Amino acid sequence: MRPATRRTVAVLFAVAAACVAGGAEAQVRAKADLRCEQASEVLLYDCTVGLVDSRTNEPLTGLAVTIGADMPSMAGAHSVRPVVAAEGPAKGTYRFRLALEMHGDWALLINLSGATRDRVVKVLRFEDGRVGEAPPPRR
Amino acid sequence: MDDYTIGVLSNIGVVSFVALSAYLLLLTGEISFGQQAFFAIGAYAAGIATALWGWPLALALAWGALSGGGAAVLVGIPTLRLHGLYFSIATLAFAEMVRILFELFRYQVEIDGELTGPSGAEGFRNIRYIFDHNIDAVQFLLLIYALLAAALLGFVLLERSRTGVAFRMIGEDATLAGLQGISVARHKVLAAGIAGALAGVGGGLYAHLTTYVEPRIFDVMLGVHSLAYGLIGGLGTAFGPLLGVLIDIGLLESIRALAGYRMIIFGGIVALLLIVRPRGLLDERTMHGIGNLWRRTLLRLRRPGPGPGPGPGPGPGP
Amino acid sequence: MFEISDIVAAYGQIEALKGVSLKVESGKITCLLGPNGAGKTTLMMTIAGILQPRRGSIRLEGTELTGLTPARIVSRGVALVPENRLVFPEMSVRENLLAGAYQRRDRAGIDADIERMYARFPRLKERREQMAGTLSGGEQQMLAVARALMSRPRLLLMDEPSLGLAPLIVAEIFDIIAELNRDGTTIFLVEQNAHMALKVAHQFFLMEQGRITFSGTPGQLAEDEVIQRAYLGTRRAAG
Amino acid sequence: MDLLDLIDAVQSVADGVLFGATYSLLGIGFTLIFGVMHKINLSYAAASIGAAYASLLVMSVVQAPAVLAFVAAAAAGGVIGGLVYLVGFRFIPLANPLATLMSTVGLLLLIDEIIVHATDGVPLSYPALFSDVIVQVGPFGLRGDLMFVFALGCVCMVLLLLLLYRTRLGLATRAVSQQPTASLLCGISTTRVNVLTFVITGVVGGIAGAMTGAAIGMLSPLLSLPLTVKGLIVTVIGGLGSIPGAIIAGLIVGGLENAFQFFRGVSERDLYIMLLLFAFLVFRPGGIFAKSSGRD
Repeated sequence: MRPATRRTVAVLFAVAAACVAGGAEAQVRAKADLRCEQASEVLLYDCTVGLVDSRTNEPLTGLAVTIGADMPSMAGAHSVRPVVAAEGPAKGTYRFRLALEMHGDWALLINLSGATRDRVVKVLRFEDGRVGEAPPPRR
Repeated sequence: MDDYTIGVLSNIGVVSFVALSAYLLLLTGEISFGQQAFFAIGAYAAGIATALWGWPLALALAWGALSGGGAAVLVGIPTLRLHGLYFSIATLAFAEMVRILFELFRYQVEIDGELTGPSGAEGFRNIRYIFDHNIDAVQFLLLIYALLAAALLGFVLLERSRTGVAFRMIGEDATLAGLQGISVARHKVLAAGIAGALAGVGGGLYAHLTTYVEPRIFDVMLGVHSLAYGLIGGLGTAFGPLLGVLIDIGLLESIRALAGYRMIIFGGIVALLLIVRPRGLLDERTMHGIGNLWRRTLLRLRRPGPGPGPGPGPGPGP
Repeated sequence: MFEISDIVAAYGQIEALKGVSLKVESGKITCLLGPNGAGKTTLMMTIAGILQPRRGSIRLEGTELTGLTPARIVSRGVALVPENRLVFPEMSVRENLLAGAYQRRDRAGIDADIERMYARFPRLKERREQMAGTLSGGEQQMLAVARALMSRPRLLLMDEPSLGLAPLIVAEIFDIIAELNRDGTTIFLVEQNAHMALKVAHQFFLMEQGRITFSGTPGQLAEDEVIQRAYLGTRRAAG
Repeated sequence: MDLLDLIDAVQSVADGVLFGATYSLLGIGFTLIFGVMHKINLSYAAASIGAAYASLLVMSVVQAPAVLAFVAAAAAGGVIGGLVYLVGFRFIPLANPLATLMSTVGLLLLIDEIIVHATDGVPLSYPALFSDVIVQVGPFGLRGDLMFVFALGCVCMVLLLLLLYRTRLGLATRAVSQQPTASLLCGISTTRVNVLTFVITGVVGGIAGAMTGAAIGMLSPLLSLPLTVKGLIVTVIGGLGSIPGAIIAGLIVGGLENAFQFFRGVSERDLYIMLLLFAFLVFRPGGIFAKSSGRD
């Protein structure tokens, strides 16, 4: 077996073991408070996300935060290349700029890594000049 | 690999399962617009298993496959008598029913002080298995591709088996296959079941990959795309649908210049490619050609005789 | 004069017609005999322009017909009564006749011709508002003939007009064929029922496996021993 | 259920039946193309919405009364219909059932995406006619805009039936749908009939698209998928290839949709519609007017 293959197999075993083992300790969960508003251009949005520990409400600082965006009604399509958020002035806040491809409902995947690994999903409706909670879809 | 590449590759892997699922039914001659339903069922079932019941992932994925396959068999039986267009529309109707049912489906349990579980149209968040068990993105990617490789291996074995031949015969002409002594009904339900299970595994992986699913993800668009993958990539081999996914998500999605125009190009490709290659890029004839070339090459390698070997035969047509 | 020379037609790899040549004289009834699968229907479909030949030529009074669309061929004066009649089942008898006259624009002439058809086929007149699908086999055959005549063909092609019909009806159909011919229509028909054909046709061709293997008059046909055995066989011996 | 509820229910169903005229038109479009070519054109509803969008474009350039939107939508629908035939059918091997089905799916995506790009996915408002009129019939109020939509739908259907049963083109269309080979032998050009069928159904679809826009008050690319599904339902329930079936089924689906919505809420509405479709496919695939041997 070549080393690469061996490594792959090893990782697979690790994953499989983890899968079977189950019940690891509960980790810190993040709670996010996301606000976006339209920037200077159409389809460009400036957002701020405030992250806190969901149990203690302590701000989560010093994390690497990236944000991906996806349109739920078109899974896999229209996904925007993830952007990296910069830590803002207030504790536990991160700021980033989103360039979307179209108006509508977007699921923002807020990925945290560093001391806490987590992902928070927020679905927002982006319209021209307005960003709000996405109402439940209706046809 | 950066996060984006890993994400795209993971997406390709997961979507390949639905594409394979639709492809299997295409082999038996039926066009299903509803494989996304079993993808959805697998996603919800596996997600519930880990997030709410605390099952290990392997078991949850198996449960997702079982749910998808079981549901597919249950729908397969009443739709067995339907052919062609009628079957396609019935699968569409079923998939839409499933999607709406998930919009109505609420099943939440308090876990770690938070309500977790499917919540109707708002979706099902916090399928946190990969975070709780510290599985990073690359590891999960490997898991996806390991399972995909297993599925492909299964396809290769299937296509060589009696069952696989029976599937293709039914696809060519069900009546004739029936006259040859093949139990058409049983094989069709079997194909539907395997296809459902494949989509179910894909769904389970998807739910744990994104950690979040909602009914809208599983609308007709997904089904239509998974069908298109087989048709673009080719119906000659199980690698056909994979090629289709690769072209769509890999090529069109990743080329920045095409951003946003991907669906236009994809739609155009689907419409235009079918004029030239109605059975896709890797169709049966091409695969036959590749197979011949491969065998000839093997033969030449195995008998490296002195002097010039047999002249190069005519290559496979494009 | 209607002339077919060296027609080759194929379905994929299989050649159904392997170089067919024959001549149909104007004003006569010519009959093409042959076993199932000989390529008779293929020949008819090729003449009508539904199938395109690989090579060869089909000429009516010196005008080339190959390569023309079926519509053009109809307007050049060739009409085919297809095998199994193929009437429009959900259309009335009258509408079927109107469809037959699709290439014509003379409203008055069409109406007059419809009346003429009703006169010739009184059964059709009785059922003119009835859906063609509800007619009996014989009535459908008459409708198919009348529909073809609506285009005022110089050459009428008929593919197995007696197929699946009761003997009495078959006799009636052949009476009509003779009558049409007396009125000046050239007729080229494919038939399995050699006995009936012998009574009306002036010229015979025999086709086997995509080739013409015999041509001659009814007298020559009746004397040819091989043909006798194959097509007239026991019945003639018995009668 | 007391009387007021009953009145509300009847009112709601009546509104649904009026709007159902849109579904009827779409169903006719699907069914006509199926009748002539034995193919389903899945891009049909998307093209219809596309035509309605095109009419908005025309209206934004020309200052004209709102009625013109319908004319423009009809014209645009005809053009798009012709294009759909050219791209999705003309050169595709028709013997392969997969190919045309998928090519129309490709066109569905294409049209949808063009709309999304042209409008950034923002719903646009559509001019409604007679929206301020309400005719009181006893306890019921009939909305002017819906009645207009219904009346327009009926006019279209009557014109279409006249076209099919009273003209030379209609004769040719029916001939091709019943017996393609015999049609050729009669000198009918099937290609020409096919093209014209696409153009005519396109015109009908354009009007249906405009009607949808007028009844809802806005247009969105998100409409095309549900409308495709509704069109298919109407076509199947009415019986593939049956025009009277499509008309009746359209009105029934429109009425039922509102009835389900009234009694079970908006989120469950489509579930029952789909269940109905599924049940029809399994137990009565020939549609409501099927003969005893309605299966293909």
